[in-house]
Amino acid sequence: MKILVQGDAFDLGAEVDAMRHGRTDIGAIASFVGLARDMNEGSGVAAMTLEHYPGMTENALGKVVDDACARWPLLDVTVIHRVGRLLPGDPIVLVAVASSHRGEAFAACEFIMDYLKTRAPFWKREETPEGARWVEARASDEDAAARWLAD
Amino acid sequence: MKILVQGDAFDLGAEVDAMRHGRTDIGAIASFVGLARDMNEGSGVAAMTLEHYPGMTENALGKVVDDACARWPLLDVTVIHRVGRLLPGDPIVLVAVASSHRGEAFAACEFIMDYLKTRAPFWKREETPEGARWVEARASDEDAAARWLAD
Amino acid sequence: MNTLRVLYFARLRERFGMAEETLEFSGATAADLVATLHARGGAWAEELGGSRTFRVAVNQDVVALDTPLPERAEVALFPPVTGG
Amino acid sequence: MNTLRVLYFARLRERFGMAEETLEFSGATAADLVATLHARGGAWAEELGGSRTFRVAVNQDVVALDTPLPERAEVALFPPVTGG
Repeated sequence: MKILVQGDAFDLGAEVDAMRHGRTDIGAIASFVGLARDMNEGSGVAAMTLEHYPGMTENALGKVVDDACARWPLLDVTVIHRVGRLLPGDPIVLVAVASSHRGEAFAACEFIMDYLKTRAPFWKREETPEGARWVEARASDEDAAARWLAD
Repeated sequence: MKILVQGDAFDLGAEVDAMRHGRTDIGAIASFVGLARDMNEGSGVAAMTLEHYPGMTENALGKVVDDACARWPLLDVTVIHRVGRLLPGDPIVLVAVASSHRGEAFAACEFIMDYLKTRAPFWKREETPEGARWVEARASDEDAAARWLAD
Repeated sequence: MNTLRVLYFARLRERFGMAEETLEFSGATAADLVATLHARGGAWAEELGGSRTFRVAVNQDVVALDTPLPERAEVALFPPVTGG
Repeated sequence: MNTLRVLYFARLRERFGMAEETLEFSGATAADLVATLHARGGAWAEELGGSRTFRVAVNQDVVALDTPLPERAEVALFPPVTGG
């Protein structure tokens, strides 16, 4: 398990290679990269700054990963979330999940993203032509996380 | 859209970087790598050979990708499937899907894998201590593909 | 007569001892072709006799057995796929 | 009296003009602390008065407002999270 909060860019290929290196029991690696877009809520976005709560962030991400490991038989998980100023096109977050079979890897990867979005203390501030604004939380993200409760 | 059938290894990081290069409209890239395992159906697997039906394979993969694009607003899709002899730990298949939002990217990536497993003409032959054997199709793969019909 | 190119893959290729043949065919449907091949006996009868599952593709699309075979069709017989 | 370390993040940090303060607190629960801060008026009253949503974390866990505050707790107030 690997959980990092960092300003630097990450390398998806290197992270996935590190997961599978020297192992022959992994059948599936599902991964996700979230990127900064040039549009949000109908406005152009020139840049964004990600603020977080050092200490709590790592704890919250660790709990989300622990929850995923309790639900599915996972072989490895990597979560990397960037903070600081990012430009459109820049990668923000990486989640990679290794498992024996694909169904578990997909489910756990999506579960971790859904809970990360609602539980990990990150906040986005966007620079738009109308000025800077804090991104408001979306009800759709709460819904995405809540659907795992019914399983 | 990029669909390849090849003997050579692929590079997940390079494929995902190629998808996002020069673009600022992608918010989510979900990807999947399937790997050769050292165990299947209770036997050790020393190596496997993947056979395919040249021509039909590319057509079948193209149809699966077209079906995914008809269901979700996707920005780009890459599918690479290897053929020939592979060892445990070797990557077999890569699917990467770019979209504006994560829900669509995850769903389409899993959909493509589920249909690839049941529609694309690849066959695995495993080398085990009991001799070589053709892998039998799994009912669970048919079930995984069938669940998309109910949506 | 219809001249068909018939391809075999995976277990069927191994059991029939050939990857491909050209066949002069007088029947109408994929089922007629399967009956013709089944009548060869041995591995053909075993694999195509109903106890093992196989698929038929005509011009690279998997079809039902009652599908008519077009002129000069490429027909392929193979086991259920196991890629990914 | 309980000496609390109180942290503010994102919009609340900007609106309150501070990232952190140390507070001598005589109440019992997170709700008591919110009431104390709300009584400062201005941005404090606007952000904590019920029309805007905020979260309270105690020792780095998000908690309900009726949660008692332990001695020397680290309490954080922040808007709903928007990472990923």
